Amino acid sequence: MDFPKTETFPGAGSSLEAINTFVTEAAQAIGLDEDAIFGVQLAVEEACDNIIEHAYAGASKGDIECSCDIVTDGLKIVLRDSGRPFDPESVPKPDLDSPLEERDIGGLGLHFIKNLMDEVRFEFFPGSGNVLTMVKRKTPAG
Amino acid sequence: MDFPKTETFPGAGSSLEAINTFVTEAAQAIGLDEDAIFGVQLAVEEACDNIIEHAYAGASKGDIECSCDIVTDGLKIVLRDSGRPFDPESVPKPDLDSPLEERDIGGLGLHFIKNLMDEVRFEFFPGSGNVLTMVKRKTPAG
Amino acid sequence: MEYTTKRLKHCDLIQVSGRIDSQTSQELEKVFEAIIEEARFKIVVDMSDVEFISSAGLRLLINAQKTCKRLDRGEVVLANVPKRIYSAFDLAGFVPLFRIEKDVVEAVGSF
Amino acid sequence: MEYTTKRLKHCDLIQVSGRIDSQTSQELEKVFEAIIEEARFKIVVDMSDVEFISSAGLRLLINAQKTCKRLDRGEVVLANVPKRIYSAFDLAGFVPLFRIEKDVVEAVGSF
Ligand SMILES: Nc1ncnc2c1ncn2[C@@H]1O[C@H](COP(=O)(O)OP(=O)(O)O)[C@@H](O)[C@H]1O
Ligand SMILES: Nc1ncnc2c1ncn2[C@@H]1O[C@H](COP(=O)(O)OP(=O)(O)O)[C@@H](O)[C@H]1O
Repeated sequence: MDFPKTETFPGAGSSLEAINTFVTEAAQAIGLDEDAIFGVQLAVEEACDNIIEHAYAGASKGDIECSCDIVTDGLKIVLRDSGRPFDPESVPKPDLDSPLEERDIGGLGLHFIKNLMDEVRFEFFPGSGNVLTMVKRKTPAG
Repeated sequence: MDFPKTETFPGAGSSLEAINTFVTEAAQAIGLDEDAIFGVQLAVEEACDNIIEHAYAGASKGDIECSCDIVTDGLKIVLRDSGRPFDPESVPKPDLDSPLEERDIGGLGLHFIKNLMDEVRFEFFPGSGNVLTMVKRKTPAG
Repeated sequence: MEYTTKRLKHCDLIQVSGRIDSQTSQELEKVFEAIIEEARFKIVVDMSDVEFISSAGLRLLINAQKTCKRLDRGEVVLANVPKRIYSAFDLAGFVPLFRIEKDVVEAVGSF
Repeated sequence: MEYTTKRLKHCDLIQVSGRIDSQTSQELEKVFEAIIEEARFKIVVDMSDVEFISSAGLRLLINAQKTCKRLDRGEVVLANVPKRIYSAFDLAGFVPLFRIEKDVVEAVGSF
């Protein structure tokens, strides 16, 4: 497999499985272990869910461009969308331990992304859109 | 495998599995199908249970001699014991259909033997003992 | 013969494997007795790994069924009965005397 | 995602396979709703064949749990949770909110 590889998907729920397959193949080609691949799958899924649900919500929908590249010891994934700007700092931390009745289940997506990936960077470029860059490093052997 | 083959087992419950294995191997060597083999296993088991429980009951226990031989289209099994004589004609037919509370569960052993084998013959020879001869024929192909 | 038992909320599960013959049915009888002595009469028997059953084993099961069904207090239900074992039940005329369920979940879930 | 449901005496069993994501969780939500609408609040979810779950799927399960546990009328119990799926529950802080049973028999037998 040659890197970088890039593919563009419609920003819709029906693209989720295809995006998942695309990043999984890249992660396998680079040699991430099964746990790391699962982390990548879940983080990318959450990121795409957010793009579809929030960045494109209400507005005319756009695409999701996904690029995978090799970086030192790992896989870099870049997701681009042309939706509304997003500042992750504005999102409160999720509620991870109140009792069931009071449990507020918003904010899990960002929590997953930050916990599952080794580096996460959100950027917004007026005119082009949001760029989410995530890196997953190989688990050190042994 | 050379036929006839004969083996003698102590007339005790602990011999049941070994007798089962012995007749199963003979039935397989002769080429009986799985259903027929199961019938042989169950019939021989019931016959041995009866020898142990009834023919040898109370009296000083003896052996069970088991012979397997090829006959036209099938397997002949002969079981010999030195216990008390047994006349199967004296045994009433089993109760196969009264309601649970009234169900009498005696007589199933003979019923199984007669139904599972194609020929069954009980003989008693004073001085030597009981001889039970059973034949299981191959199910016609097709 | 080997077995495991499991106490569930509405029933007890016995998983039996191997041969249920005139030897081993005595041991299995004790397993049923231990459950019944605690006034628990809803018993699921998982037969999936039973390789052989003779009339002695059938007799044990029918006796357990008689005890459990008395006064409508329960029942022995069989699950995963292998074809061969079923044919022995059939030959004995026992099929109408037991509820036979496809799998343990159905059987346990029926109590 | 695919699923089957089974009405048992004391609970309902949902067996789910495949992906529980933002797409399919809507379909699965309807399955829970149909059971809950019949005033049945004891639900076992067999997760053995679930390959993937995202926060959307977790959200659906926690909502069903809230509904079922209200007034102490029932509970969603999970069975056969694969390691990966468990780690998503864990990351979400959901492990203490569900009873997780080893297998479906234990889960069904607990109601
Ligand atoms: N890509 C995005 N574009 C715009 N808003 C977003 C984006 N991602 C997340 N958000 C905002 O951040 C909040 C938290 O997101 P997230 O952690 O994924 O949880 P959830 O989407 O389940 O609420 C969302 O409710 C939304 O308001
Ligand atoms: N080999 C035998 N020797 C002596 N008596 C026997 C023998 N086999 C059977 N019987 C008698 O025939 C009866 C019916 O036998 P069987 O059909 O095997 O049922 P069960 O042994 O369960 O009562 C027995 O109760 C016993 O009295």
